[in-house]
Amino acid sequence: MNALDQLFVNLKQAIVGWFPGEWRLGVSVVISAAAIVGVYAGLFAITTWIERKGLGRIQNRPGPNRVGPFGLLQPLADGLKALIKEDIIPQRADRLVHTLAPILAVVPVILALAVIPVGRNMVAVDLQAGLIFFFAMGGVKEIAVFMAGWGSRNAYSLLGSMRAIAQMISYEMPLVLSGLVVAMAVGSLSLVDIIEAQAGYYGGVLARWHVFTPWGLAGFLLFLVAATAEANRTPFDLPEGESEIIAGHMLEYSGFKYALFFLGEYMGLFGMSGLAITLFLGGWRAPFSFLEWIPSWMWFFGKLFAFIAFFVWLRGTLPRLRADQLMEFAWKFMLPMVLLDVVALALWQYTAHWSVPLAGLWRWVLSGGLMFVAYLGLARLISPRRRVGPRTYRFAE
Amino acid sequence: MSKPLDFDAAEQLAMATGDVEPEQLDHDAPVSLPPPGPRYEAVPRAASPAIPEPEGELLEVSVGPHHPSTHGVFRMNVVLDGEKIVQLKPVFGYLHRNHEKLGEQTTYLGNMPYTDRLDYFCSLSNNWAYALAVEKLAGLKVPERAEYIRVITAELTRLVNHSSLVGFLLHDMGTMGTPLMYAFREREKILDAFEALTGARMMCNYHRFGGCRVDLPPGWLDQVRTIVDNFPRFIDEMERLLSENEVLIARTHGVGVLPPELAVNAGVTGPSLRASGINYDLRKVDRYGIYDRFQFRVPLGEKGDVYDRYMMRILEMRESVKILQQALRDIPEGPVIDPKVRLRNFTPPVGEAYGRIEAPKGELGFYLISDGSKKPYRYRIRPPSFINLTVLEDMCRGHTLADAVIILGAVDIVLGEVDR
Amino acid sequence: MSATFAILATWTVLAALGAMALRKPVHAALSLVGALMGVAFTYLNLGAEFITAVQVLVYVGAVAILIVFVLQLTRGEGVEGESLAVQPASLGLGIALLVTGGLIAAVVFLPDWRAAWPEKGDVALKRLGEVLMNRYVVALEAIGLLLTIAMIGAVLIALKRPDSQPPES
Amino acid sequence: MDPGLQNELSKRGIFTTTWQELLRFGYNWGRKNSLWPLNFGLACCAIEMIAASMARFDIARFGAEVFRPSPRQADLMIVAGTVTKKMAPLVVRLYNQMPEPKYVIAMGACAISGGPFKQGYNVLKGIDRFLPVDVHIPGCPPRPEALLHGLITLQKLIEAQEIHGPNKPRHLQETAPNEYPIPRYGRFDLDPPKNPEVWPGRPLPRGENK
Repeated sequence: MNALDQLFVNLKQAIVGWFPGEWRLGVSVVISAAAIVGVYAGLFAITTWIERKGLGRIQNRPGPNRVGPFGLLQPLADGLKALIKEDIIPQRADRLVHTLAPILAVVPVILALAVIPVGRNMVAVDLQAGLIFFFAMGGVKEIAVFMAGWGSRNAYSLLGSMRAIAQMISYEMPLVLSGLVVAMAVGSLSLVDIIEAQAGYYGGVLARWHVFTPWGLAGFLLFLVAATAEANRTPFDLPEGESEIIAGHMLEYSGFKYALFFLGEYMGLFGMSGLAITLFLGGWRAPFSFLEWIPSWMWFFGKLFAFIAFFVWLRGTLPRLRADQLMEFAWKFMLPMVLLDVVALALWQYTAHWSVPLAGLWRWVLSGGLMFVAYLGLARLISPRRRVGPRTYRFAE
Repeated sequence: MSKPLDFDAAEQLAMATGDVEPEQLDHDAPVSLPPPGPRYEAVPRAASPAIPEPEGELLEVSVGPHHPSTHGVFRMNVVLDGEKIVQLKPVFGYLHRNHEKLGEQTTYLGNMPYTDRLDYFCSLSNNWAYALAVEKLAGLKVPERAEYIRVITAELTRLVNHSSLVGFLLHDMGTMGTPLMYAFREREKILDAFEALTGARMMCNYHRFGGCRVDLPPGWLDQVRTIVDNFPRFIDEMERLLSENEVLIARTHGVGVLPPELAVNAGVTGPSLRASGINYDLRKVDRYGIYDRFQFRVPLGEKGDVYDRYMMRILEMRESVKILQQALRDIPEGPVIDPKVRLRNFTPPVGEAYGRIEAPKGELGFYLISDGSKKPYRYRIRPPSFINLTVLEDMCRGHTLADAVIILGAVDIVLGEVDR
Repeated sequence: MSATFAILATWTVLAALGAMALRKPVHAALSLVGALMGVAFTYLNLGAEFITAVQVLVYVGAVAILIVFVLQLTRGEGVEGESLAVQPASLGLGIALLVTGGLIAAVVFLPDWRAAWPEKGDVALKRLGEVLMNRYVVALEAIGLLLTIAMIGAVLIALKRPDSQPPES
Repeated sequence: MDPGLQNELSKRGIFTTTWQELLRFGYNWGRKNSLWPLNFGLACCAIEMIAASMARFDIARFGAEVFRPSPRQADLMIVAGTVTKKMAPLVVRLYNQMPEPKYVIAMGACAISGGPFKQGYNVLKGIDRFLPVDVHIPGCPPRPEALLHGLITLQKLIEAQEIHGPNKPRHLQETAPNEYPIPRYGRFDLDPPKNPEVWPGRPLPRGENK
């Protein structure tokens, strides 16, 4: 069992071992980098297939099925085509900025993915400030979006990039704060430490994940919403809102540059999902003690696929919000909720050593109740339905 | 109006075409006023209000003619202040196919296929409106069975149009086509019935002056009964998915409000008008065909925003199902076309006629002037899409570009009818 | 001084020069982003991961975006095509020399500047937090208060006054 | 390899291939299985085009459901509907904006020849006066199945294309243009009324050749 769990770790060590001593560090870095790029790029291909097939399922149709079994080679065909396609740089566009943007859209995302542990002892770089590093790389992506929008010299591109940046900045706030709630609870910014803090089982069965605490549950849901917005997925996919501003900042990109943007987008999605798994869902840990025999990396990627399926489901069912509603939601609902989540965490920690009877229950009531009441109040404030009331329709005979 | 008047053809033509000298008209003759009803003050429409001082820089964006949500080739020149619309100028004519001019070069029967391509979602309604105009012109009677078939086909067309519209509206809101796919699933079922009846999916060309082209194929009524009986389940499904959806409510409530005064003054008809709360449905007003035999209600909105327009479609589909059920129950046997009508060399007497029906998009009218030849002297269409579109700027001003897209979607235009 | 540092330093200096010399404001802003990134990676090279991440998050993710936004909102008039350098060249040069000289003097005349060279990986995050939250807590809070006041002020300035609204047509 | 020898070997069950052949296969396979259409409808046929992408016909099976709204990311232009003279310059411009390799399907009678509206003063008598059309789909409107058939026909065309030699497709020939002149609105007609490079102007039966 342990051999399977540590398969890739041992494999890497074996390969590194073949090289002379002074080369080993370099080889190790190269292998890790190649693994991250390779695995996530492969995952990107599978995800586009899952997305197209999943949307097909939701919409009563088969989806791609002509190339390879179940259409599995469809991403390969798309990739080949993207490579073949002519690369157009509009005459009035800023050549350098236009060309750099897609590269800058991918590189920081890959760097961010490097700090996420994908299994036991399987993390490319264990940074002390891994969490902050992840968010910092997300900030670089905004520059790429701006460069794409501005460099293309197109009104729609500019509108799209402005929308995208405004949205990303607004949702970065709750995203970072809900991440920091976990950091506060654990007392470390290192993602490896955060997973370590979620070790052990309640009653020997249910894992001690953060999501099974009141502040963790609230934080997880808030993080999920903010991550959806940060990754530009429905219902927050305004930056590329097809029916309004066509393709947003990617409007003028063709061929492989467009594919790079796509890659960046999906890798950002993996990063967000991976971080959510790490922070709240125990990373590579099993949910129940009796399932520990399944290798840790399988748990991580299994959870990742569950997230991908969830995002596909959202995409197939929800309409998109309007820009001002998006902002309103971020500032009037998400931000206060996240700040209250800090208070809920404080309450939870403060009552950790209570010795009253049913202490566990009381902690839940106190900490969870705070979040629930806040949710009810803020939702009433923000909900469009409650604001306008139900409608009745008259009928003329 | 449809009867030939008692002065000679040349004079009548001159009057109708406006070639008559003004002093020849008798101004002192008593004018028959329309019956008293709810009156609306004429609200002067500011043609192009001055652009208010912007906070930032104005951005001029041309939405269309190739744009995913202009429903064809239509252009809106939008002046944006940030994301807010300060001015919106529609530009038409990208699908101007000379419909009316061609209509004057073609025989009365030859025009029938052209009407299919007018509003290409509802070819059978267009057929009926045109047939009605010609029947008025020539004074033809329609057999009982044909009237029932016309009602059935027209109401099925309404179901096709309204369900597709809801799908397209949600598509404009960014649902990746899921409601549209569900709507098209129902559309395909109805199109199968149309194909069995007329031989074509979209361009049916089925109605004739004085009846319908052919009788129903065997088993057709049962096929339609199955479709109609299952249709409420589809509407329920749509409503469960959409009507209470938080995002849909957020996007549509209070967006693109059309005040009833403006709606009446601009000549808006159809569900858009009824969403503003005005009870005007030609099926009730004109009672053309045999609509007075059916029990159905006309839903009316209260706010006149996009959500009301969406709900109008849903509720009207439910009423259409009721009409269909009654029609399918009562349809008699008999001939489907007046055997005396000579379609080939159809020559109506001199005169003029205006035939109108409640098409899914509003009042669709055909105005014909006959000079006694085989071709209409003047052939004019009152297209509901086009006239409903005239209030677009008033509805959009002050909203964002994203709202303009769904306001346009809820107006329900088909460019074939707008540009003709 | 290692090869990595040499590359990073050259990169940073070149990008900083670009930020001053490039004609288009957006190019200059993007060049500034490059310089800030260079500084961030220098921190990383020194083993200060946290400072790296914060540098990127604050300067690239927030400050640079702010600059870019301002450029976009005030785009056009008179800025495009003009050099951003201080106009009397001698004045600019003087300021630059003064600042550079001051920095060099500070480094050289520091009593034990060699000892101040940080050891790699020695910046413990916990320690940083403890120092900020104990010894410098008043200063930290004061800065926080100042920034809040600045933000409220900015909001007040940006707030549209009701009387300045255009009349409804 | 000598084609005779290749043929002889294949009869005995030995299939040979060359790098060039493999390259050609990969190049054509990628192109043909990922035809992303431009999200672009002109008139009635557009509805049937939409119907072809809906559940019953599902153009997604061929990997062609990714309707891109931006011409920069599209491979295939389905000219679905009547092209009027007001719209024709814009259609040509959209074609020019698409990156190579690009294909055109003329869907429906109007796009092929003007269809029932041919006599109209504002109707272009076929988009192939301005653009090199790969597949024509007759019908008014063609059924969705016909569109799928047209798509498969185009896939077969792509599959059979050479990437070397004189029979190269248009986008690989250095001399062939990848942009066509955009007509202007003239006094009576489009100026020029046709693009002689794609519409050589064969004499028509009734002598109409405009």
